[in-house]
Amino acid sequence: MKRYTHDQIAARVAADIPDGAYVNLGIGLPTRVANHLPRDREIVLHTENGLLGMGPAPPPGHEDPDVINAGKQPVTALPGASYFHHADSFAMMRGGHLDICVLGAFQVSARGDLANWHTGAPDAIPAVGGAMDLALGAKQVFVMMEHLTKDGRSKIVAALDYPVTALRCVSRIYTDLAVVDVTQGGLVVVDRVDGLAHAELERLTGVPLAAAR
Amino acid sequence: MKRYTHDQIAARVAADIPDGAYVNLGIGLPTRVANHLPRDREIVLHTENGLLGMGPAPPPGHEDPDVINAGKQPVTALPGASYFHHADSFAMMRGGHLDICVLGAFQVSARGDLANWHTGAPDAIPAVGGAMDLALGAKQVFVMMEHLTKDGRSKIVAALDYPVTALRCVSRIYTDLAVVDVTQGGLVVVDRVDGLAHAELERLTGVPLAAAR
Amino acid sequence: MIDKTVPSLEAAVAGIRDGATVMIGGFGTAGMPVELIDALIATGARGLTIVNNNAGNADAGVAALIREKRVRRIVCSFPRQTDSWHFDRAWRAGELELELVPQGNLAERIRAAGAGIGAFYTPTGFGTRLAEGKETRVIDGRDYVLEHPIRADFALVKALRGDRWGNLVYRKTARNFGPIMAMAAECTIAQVDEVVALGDLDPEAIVTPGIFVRRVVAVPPRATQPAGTAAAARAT
Amino acid sequence: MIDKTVPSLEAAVAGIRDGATVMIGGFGTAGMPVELIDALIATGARGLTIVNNNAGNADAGVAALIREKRVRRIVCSFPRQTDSWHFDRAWRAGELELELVPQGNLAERIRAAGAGIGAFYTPTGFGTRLAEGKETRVIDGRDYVLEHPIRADFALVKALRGDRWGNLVYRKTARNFGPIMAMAAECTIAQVDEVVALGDLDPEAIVTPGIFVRRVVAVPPRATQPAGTAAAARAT
Repeated sequence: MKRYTHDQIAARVAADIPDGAYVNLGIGLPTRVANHLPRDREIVLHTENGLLGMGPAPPPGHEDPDVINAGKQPVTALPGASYFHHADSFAMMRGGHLDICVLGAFQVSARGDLANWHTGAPDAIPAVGGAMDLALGAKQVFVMMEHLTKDGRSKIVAALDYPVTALRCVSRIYTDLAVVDVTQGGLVVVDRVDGLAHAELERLTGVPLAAAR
Repeated sequence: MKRYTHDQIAARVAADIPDGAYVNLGIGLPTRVANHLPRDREIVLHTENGLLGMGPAPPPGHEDPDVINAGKQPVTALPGASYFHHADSFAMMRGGHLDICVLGAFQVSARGDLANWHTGAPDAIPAVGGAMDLALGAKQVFVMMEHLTKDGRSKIVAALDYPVTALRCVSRIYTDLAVVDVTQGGLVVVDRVDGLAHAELERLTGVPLAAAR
Repeated sequence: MIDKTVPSLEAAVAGIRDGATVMIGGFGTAGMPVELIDALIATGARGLTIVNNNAGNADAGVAALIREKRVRRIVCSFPRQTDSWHFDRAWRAGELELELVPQGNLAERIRAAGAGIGAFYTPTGFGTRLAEGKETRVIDGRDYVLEHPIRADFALVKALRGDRWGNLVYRKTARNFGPIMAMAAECTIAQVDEVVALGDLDPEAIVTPGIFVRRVVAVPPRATQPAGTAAAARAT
Repeated sequence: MIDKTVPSLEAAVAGIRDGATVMIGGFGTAGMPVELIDALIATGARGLTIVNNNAGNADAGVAALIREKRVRRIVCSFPRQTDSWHFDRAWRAGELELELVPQGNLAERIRAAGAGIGAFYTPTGFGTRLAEGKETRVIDGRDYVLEHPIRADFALVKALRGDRWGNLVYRKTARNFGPIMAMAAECTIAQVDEVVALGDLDPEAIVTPGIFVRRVVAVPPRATQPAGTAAAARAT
């Protein structure tokens, strides 16, 4: 079997974002989705530090320290962009106005619980940022992650081992092995890499997976 | 004795407003205070429909239907004015950012309860507007009213007969007969019209009044 | 491509059905989207719940909606005005329900809906008949009333300028309820004096970001102001 | 006459005493009022509670305040960053307390303080360790956590321009926490790139009305950007 690369996962997520969608791309892997957005669609990116209509990184030497994204990287503002303060920005999110939020994760449970903010290590300095708000603040939450940990355990689990970010919030999971929907009736495999049988995917994942019809 | 005229009451209120104060003048009698603000003080007027830095009425023929006060009368905006939406405007009020609010009243109780929004008549069409927010939304609430009803009953009462606007909110009462402070220890007369003895004022008012020292 | 502009008032109000909850911007007539309301009347939709600060002035706008008996229920802070005769008649005739809300609570409840807040404690109204039956709580020695969000199916707002993304700027005190109502409705419809090119609105001065707006229709201002503005304002 | 401008950074931060709660604007270094923080350090005030989104970047601003051991407690959403070494050290040494708040709850709690809201129900954080021990409620079938306002004695914010009434406009995403912190503090102190004449700011575009601001001090931007902006941002 041939695993999806990070860029392939990002491209797959991007392909699922419709024209006109309002989207927040989380820090890390999800940021990469911006590079794959179809050129024939107009997709409006939100960054929780107060910008709607975020554009790509500026050319070197043209960075503006007051135009940054949630990861504190320099970005640009497109024509049509608007600036607002943090309470308004999170009102936008918490109020359910975003169509899609794309997040990284440590684990996702079979019922869509998300863990992505804290490793649970007792000596770790905790930091949550907008993770909990983002997880609740969109009509659909897409998670992008490796299917398995480095030592081969599934990141899709029956119940979370890591501290919870938000409960029952994930709509769809994109991994290097498969695309899996979280439904009322359980997890449903939408897609898997070539050469990986459904039964093998289910064995690797360790929780029941239905096949999409 | 010579009762204070409405303009004299308004002038007395105006004299008590310090330089630099943020003030909301309620509909009706309080509006008149604007005509008496000392010229050597800069006082910033707030109108709850979204303008801070309200100026006087425009000259005839220069009315702008989009620049109105809470009474829906045409006003102007001074240099330094700002516009904002209703949630921000009432945040300004409820959050305690105004220094003084001047309101009319049907009755004020000895402990500072205010009735000014509803006559209590069962067939009256009710309307509250910003009355309840204004009564709570300033560091000091000044009430302007006639001391007595047309049939000679005191509008300063032991307990309200009219529906409550807000409890324990009034700081000072300005009437055609006196200026009365609402204190923790009860009502204290700050000032009264010439020729009206304290005992007579107390008799007319019908609730205990202390004399200011 | 995103293009929220629609070619007509009729297209702007399409889909507003009987029984819908409709927020309508404006404080008196300032910011009232009169032409959108006329288009709503033309749809024939009945049994509406209207959320507005007032309950109509004179004969146009919200007043016309009441006159045409389209309103089942009105949520507002200040229905009684010198020129609220259509509301007064309908209310006395028992034709509509009234939920009276202190103006600041009205604004904050609308914002709460837009901001995803489940409920909030406000000091306004405590101890009054408008808080009867509502949950109360003492927080840090102060009395509060629990208030819940007000959501709507549609919001009709009037703005000065808009673009194809739905970004809006307002004009002076006509801003009033527009920005918060735009946040609180499933489908927000804005009439604007002028549609401008994307990028023409200053991103620092946009009051309503386009994410809150579904449809934008240009309604150039008439040479003479609509009834019930300066002249009516003086009378009320 | 109202004149909120003060002649020096020293005058701007006068009165901030040991043990004060101080909100500091900024998201990372964008909007961080570095010069006001330096002036606060110079006052010698200790035992401060700091409310900021982060807990300092590199060696300037909030990081310097921590390095100088002025902070007893920090309320923030995202302390851990690649360049938060002063916080990391102080936290591991047990020198300061941390109250970790999800970013949207942080913003809304600050706004609630400014808006006179006693408490509010938010969905964010429900079921997580950051809501442990907090009151919860089901409203319309959804789970919420009760959160309370965050108030401060002082707020230090950075804006682009201000006038003698204290009106402020910000610059791009440096706006972030400034407007809500300005509402939530007893005494809000703004450093601005430029003080302009009253009336020069567009009344439609003023973000923070002067009522929320007590002092304004002009701090012209340096020719080179302060440390920890573009370059540091790329690194974090």
